[in-house]
Amino acid sequence: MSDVGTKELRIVGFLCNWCSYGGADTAGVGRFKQPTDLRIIRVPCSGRVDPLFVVRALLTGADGVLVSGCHPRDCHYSEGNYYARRRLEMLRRLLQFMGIDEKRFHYTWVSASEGQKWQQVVTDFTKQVHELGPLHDKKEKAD
Amino acid sequence: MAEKKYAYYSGCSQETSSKEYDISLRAVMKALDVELVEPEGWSCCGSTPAHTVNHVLAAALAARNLALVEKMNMPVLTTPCPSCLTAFKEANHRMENDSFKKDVNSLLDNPYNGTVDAKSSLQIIYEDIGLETIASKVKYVFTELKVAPYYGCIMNRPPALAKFDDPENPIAMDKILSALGLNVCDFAFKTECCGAGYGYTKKDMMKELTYKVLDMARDAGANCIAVACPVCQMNLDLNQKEINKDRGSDFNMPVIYFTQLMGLAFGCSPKELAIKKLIVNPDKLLKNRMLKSETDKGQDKEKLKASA
Amino acid sequence: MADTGFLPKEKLKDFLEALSKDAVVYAPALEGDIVLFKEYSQGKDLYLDRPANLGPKSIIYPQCETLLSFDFKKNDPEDPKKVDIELKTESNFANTVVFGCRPCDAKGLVIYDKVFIDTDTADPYYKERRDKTTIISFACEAPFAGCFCTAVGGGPADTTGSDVLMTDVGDGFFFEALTEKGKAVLKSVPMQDGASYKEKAQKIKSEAEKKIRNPFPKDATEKLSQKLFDSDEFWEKVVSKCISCGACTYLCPTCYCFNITDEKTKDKGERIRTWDACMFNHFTLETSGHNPRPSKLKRFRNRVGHKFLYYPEKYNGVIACCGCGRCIRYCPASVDISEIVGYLKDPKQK
Amino acid sequence: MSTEKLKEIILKVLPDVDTVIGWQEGFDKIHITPFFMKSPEDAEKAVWNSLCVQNLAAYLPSLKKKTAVIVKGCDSRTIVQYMQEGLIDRSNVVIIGIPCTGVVSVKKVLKAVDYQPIEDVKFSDEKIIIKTSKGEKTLAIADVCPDKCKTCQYPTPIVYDHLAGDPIESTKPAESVYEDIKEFEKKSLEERRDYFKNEFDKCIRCYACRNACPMCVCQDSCIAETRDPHWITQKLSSEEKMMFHMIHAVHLAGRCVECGECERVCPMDIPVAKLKKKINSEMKELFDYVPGVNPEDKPPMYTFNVEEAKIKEHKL
Amino acid sequence: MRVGVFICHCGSNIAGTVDVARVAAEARKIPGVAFATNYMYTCSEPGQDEIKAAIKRENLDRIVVAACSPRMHENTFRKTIQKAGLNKYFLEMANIREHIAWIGNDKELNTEKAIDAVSMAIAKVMQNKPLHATSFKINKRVLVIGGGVAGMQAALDCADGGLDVVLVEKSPAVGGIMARLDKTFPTIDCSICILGPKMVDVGQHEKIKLFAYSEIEEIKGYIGNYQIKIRKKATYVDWEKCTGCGLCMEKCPSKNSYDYFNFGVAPTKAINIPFPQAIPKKAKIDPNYCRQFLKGKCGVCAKICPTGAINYEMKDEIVTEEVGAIVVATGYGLLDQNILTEYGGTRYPDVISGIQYERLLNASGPTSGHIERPSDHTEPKTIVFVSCAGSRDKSIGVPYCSGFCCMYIAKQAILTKDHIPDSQSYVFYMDIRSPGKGYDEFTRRAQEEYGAQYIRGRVSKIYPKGKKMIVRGADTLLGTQVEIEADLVVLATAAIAAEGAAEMAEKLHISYDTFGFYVESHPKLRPVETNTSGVFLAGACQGPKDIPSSVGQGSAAAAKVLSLFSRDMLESDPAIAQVNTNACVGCLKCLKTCPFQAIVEDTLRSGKKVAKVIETVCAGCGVCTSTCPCGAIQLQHFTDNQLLSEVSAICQM
Repeated sequence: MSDVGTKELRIVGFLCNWCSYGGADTAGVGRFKQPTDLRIIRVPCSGRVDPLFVVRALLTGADGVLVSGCHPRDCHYSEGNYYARRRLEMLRRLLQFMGIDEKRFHYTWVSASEGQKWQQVVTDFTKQVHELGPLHDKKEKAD
Repeated sequence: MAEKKYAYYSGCSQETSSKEYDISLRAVMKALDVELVEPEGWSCCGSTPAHTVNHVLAAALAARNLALVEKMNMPVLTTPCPSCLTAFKEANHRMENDSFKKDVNSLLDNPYNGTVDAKSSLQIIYEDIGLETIASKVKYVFTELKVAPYYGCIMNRPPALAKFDDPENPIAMDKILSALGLNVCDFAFKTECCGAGYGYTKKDMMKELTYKVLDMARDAGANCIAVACPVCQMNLDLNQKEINKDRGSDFNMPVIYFTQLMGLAFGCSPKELAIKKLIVNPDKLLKNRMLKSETDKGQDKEKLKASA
Repeated sequence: MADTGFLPKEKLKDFLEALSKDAVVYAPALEGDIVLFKEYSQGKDLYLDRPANLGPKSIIYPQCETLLSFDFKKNDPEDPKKVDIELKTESNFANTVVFGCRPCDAKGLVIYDKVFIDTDTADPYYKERRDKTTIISFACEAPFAGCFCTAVGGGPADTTGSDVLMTDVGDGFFFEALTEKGKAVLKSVPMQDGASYKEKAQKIKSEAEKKIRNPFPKDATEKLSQKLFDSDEFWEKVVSKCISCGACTYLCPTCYCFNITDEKTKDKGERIRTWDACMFNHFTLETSGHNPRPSKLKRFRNRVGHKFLYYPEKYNGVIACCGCGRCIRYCPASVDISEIVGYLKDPKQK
Repeated sequence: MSTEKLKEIILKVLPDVDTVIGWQEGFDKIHITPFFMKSPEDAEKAVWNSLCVQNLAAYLPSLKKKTAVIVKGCDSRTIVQYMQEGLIDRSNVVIIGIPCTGVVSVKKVLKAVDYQPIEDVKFSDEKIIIKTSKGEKTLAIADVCPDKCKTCQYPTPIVYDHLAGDPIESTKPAESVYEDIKEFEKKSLEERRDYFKNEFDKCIRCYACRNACPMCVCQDSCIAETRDPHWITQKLSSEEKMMFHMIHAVHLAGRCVECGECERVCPMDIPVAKLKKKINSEMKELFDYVPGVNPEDKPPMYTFNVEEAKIKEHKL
Repeated sequence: MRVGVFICHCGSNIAGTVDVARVAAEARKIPGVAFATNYMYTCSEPGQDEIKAAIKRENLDRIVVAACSPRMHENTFRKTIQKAGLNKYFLEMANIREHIAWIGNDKELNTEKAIDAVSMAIAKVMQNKPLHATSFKINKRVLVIGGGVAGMQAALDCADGGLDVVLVEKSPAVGGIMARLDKTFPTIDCSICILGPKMVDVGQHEKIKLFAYSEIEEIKGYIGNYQIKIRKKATYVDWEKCTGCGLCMEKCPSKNSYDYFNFGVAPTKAINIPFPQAIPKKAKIDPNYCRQFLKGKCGVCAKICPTGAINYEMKDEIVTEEVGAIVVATGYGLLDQNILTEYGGTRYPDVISGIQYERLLNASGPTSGHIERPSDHTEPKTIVFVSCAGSRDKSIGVPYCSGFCCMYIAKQAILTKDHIPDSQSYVFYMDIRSPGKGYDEFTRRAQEEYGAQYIRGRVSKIYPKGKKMIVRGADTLLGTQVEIEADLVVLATAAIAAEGAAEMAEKLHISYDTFGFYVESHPKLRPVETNTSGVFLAGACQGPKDIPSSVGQGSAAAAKVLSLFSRDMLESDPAIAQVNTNACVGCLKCLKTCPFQAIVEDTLRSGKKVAKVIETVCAGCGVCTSTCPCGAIQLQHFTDNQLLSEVSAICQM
């Protein structure tokens, strides 16, 4: 059972090392409780997140994907999140078109100091995905 | 065909106590080739005590009128009264919230979709018509007048809602009056409270505040005050005698709508502008007028002198 | 009489339903605007008006098949270094009937048989499916765009590779069993006696044969011009327009090239065999980075060479082309292999 | 526009180039095939009619020698996009433009004549007359044109060195271009998902769509076939097929010139271009960008604005 | 592959809510894992020893540590495995503390999540490749941008440490804001008297190359090797020849030039030396006011200059300097008073800003230290100081405290009393913020010894009444409205980011906050570093600061540079992009999107056009990798396959 009340769903998060991963750390240090569904993959920059990672995850078992980077103007690499913003916005619209609810995909900006915001993002997004339920008819885990 | 066309909401004051504002505004707009269209069946704007009691009801009163304008397919509603203006702007703002909008529309026969922008007539004249056009229409310059432009407390406030001019030091009326060729005083109390809010409940306080505004205008070297709000006008105009009695002062300062001043400059007759309705009689100040062409000559001469 | 039979047209569905009691039946069906072989189920519409876009090859030689699957098992929790790999092969291919393919499609399977079965090391996956499948072909009355079966030794009513041949004789279908498997099929369902239709069918078939175009002499002994075959200039001329895709090979009933890859997840995986195409750059790309067939000219030459030179050399003059015309029909650039072979057989033509 | 005028131009440019890419008759009367002309004799065989469907500009990046290419209005967008992305040396290319009122979808024509072998094809006014063994059939070109022609905005090439004919203006309203996308979006989420699953399930991964795509610059390096990176397996599952088409769509984001080749060449009749067209409609909406129209433009995925006027932060 | 997995208890931090033993047991089941254990404190010395021992004993070749955030201990463990002979990039960490143990209470769910996190790390580490840093030489010269007190301190400390320093100052003289102050709090030291010697040192130090009246045009390169283009703005005076005699300034007939140094308190000449102690003490012409430039005739200065230094034809000049590190000390700016319309903006001459008042107090200022009203040059008797004039005001976008105003207002109140003994000062304040040695005592002295009236409340309006300015405000302690008739009003205008701060940040590739102040690497532990290695911060460009803090940061930044330059070679991070030239199709989309211009076009011997990464410039963001359609350019350590393996470790249908 997920903290959200139903069976845990699979949510994949791509977090940039400098801001959002740090924000998730800050949330942890502050002991800000969050639903447990999210699995985090660390990337150097949200600009590293090829939209196809999101597609791959959603096609192979994820029920939701979250991408989070530094706020615009705050990118550690100056410009990475600007590219991310364009690509991920394009993807969001494309997913909805091909029949994957855009609510299963969220991209946002969380800085290393925004532990509370991170808690909010994870809580809200997890809730949102749970409202939609599983994306795939998954086989039960063998064990 | 008029060059510009606006939906026009005069408001209750302009129907009654400050008819001269409405009359002069219509005269000026006519001179400026602007058509004002009144929405059929307009009603109270809601700037009554309603908004201190119930936001939804207050907004519904305003939205009913805005919906009428929406039905006329007109994007902008203009009103001379800052109080009405605030009511409309606030309704628009609150109705950006969907659930609030739903509540309001549930009270209305015809729902309002939030597509009508409300602007003060001052803003329309300043921004849409522009100083150049105004100056080009000027026939007479009243040389005697030294005007303190008085905007009142809500014409530009709150700034996030009003989105027009500076909330502390507005200049639109200053510029318009200057374009009329008038002598405009640097007036520090442009947005000071005139006290009208306490007109009935705390008369002494009202008189104190009114006195300050009049006093400051006199200090600034003004011999009349230009206003854009019917309540300010009434308050400043009506109470001078009583203040003189209390304080031993001798105010006799005409409080004139800026639209009346515009009309006079454009060559409208005092009757067309209902000048007579003012309490403090401005006739003495209006005696001396010059044809604008002559003042221009004078200026040219001065310019010549300066360059030589 | 079990060797021939006749069915009125309206009985065809009953026939298929009877067949599908004992076997999985694949029959052509319309899918949007294209024709594909689909598993037949009750009440489903058939579509026999033209050959399927993709023939039945994928039923017997699937585009992707799992050769084996493997599990990494750590049975001793104390010794993580000890890993047992469990291999599994699964076979659950049921008895199958392919209904309504064209004679050229059936002929294609014979080309495969030589490679996958008639060798010292038969391919058990292919063999099992081939053995369990009965082919009921449907003779063509007239050619379709690009067809040239007669030029490569086939024909609109060629029986090679089929177990049963079916001919449209107007008011119904005439069936001929060609093999034991075919006889068994015809036996399994009630059918009218077909003897009276034999002659009519024969006439239809031979008329059809005359309508087929002959882009090059049918005589298989006519050699390709080696000189022209070796000339880069020739290939550049004829295949510059090729876009190097795999449409021709994947649709081809005689192309059988494949790739084998291992796909592994955390603790299990599969070895899969998938179609590959000699038109792809990767096909001959070596680990070193060297590619012996680096350009589409070389790759296309190989394709023609394989079908008309190398395969015949190895298999007794049999041409590895059934003339179905799909590679021509569906080529994005309308490259015409029959025209190219025609040039090679008769260089003067050029 | 007469074929004669075109031949004149071909003969004129031929001495300056290695090859002129045009069209000639194909294996039957309905199939026109690309034609790499090297000699004046070749030029004699060149044809131009409504069956000249292929986007010949797609051959350009793979050719090293100076080449002339015949392009329709739609095809010219390919060249403009190549220029934007620096994929061709413009000085190495001679563009022969043809104003075009619309071509014919061979698939639609064949369907209209029940896939009978075509014996002859004739043109008359805006019509195409098809002769099969079952007789003659006259079709209005407008009824059998590819969807792209129905909303064509660029009947005259955007760039050209020679123009074989008089320029013509588009008569199609600009807002019609993405109407089909809007229409499709009226379907429910589930309907759309099922639609794409069913369509992509037909895919045999022959890569004709990719190889015909003028903007698929990777070609032999396409990640659909590599192990490093290993984005996708060779399995035949719906997910892998969908993944491949998503790769194609995402890589074409802001670059697809809507030539429709991917869809035309698909032997399985899959509406491959739909995803790309959707992205294009969004590029227009988000960045007011249309691919292959202005050589000075920057493809939107390779640039950014610090403030994006149309991208709002999304609330959860 | 033999992966070793170490699950850390972190005392009870992790073990309290994660079943670490079960995580280790599950890890053992994963193919490729040769060893898995759990340990109390993995980061402790014995914990690290355990890893090293296990690597030897079990012959491990990759390591996964499941513990705290890699932002905390990744480097620790990299060093650990390096000591045991493994390449340090054969380490992956699973963050099971901050991302799991600390944010969920359900032990069962946490354990499942930790198993997934470990599985992902194992999947990734098996894809990891050994990476090797390359080293490169450092150019041991440093660029200091800004010649205020922070920049001068940094420059002097670096120069004294033996480094060549390039100091670029955009105004004609160094000294910054501090040179304009009259006295400093809380000691009432004469500001220029203590700063002057430093300015002279800067001017004379043989290791400091000073570019005054110059701006940074362009910055290229990377830590250790920057190329800087400096624009030397035209002064129209040849500074080689100018002796600073001041004759030109005396004779110049254009008397109404805006005096930047004095913040416009009084006009100056079109040709001027900004102030008597200026370093360099050179004249410069302001072409906006010079008659020669405006009317094309005058030439007085040219005629009179004894050394013939005047050159009306002078043009801006671009010079290039090469350095290895950059100290940014560009200081701050002051809020434009015009924004404060409730205080009349700048309409009332007798409402001035604090810095203008500072110039009125200053003996070398335009009034020679006599306090007088700008309107009528009379001596004011009642002076009102308004603190937080813009500061802590969200509505104008300055929600922060400017920090030093409370102190300088107290100082100005004290000095006012000194200058005009019969004067009365009033101070409107929101809170008195005086944390600092001797600071609070100082503000008390202003009240208690110098009689300044402190009124807690904000001023709502300032307007003229006759010759007086009426200051209307609230006294929140008395709960009443007050109006004070003042002769002079001084506004403590908010400190804001320096003009052009954002553009400078973009040139430097450093980040800045919403207000334009530069962002340090870590607010507590790396206060003078930026996230761009090689670029350091000093002073108020990072946020409002008083003098001692600015000086402290100047020295700190200098120490950072000196420690950086104590090495001869630097190691580049090998986790950067790499091109597979076989796969690269030369479309060069990566070149278009690289934020660092680290990718160039290259031609192979075969004639094939490909992309090439300049290793030392690449910062490792990976934008190129997600741009490349054919996966030919891969960010090492975060390759497509590495990230895909993580995805597939958790996404299996």
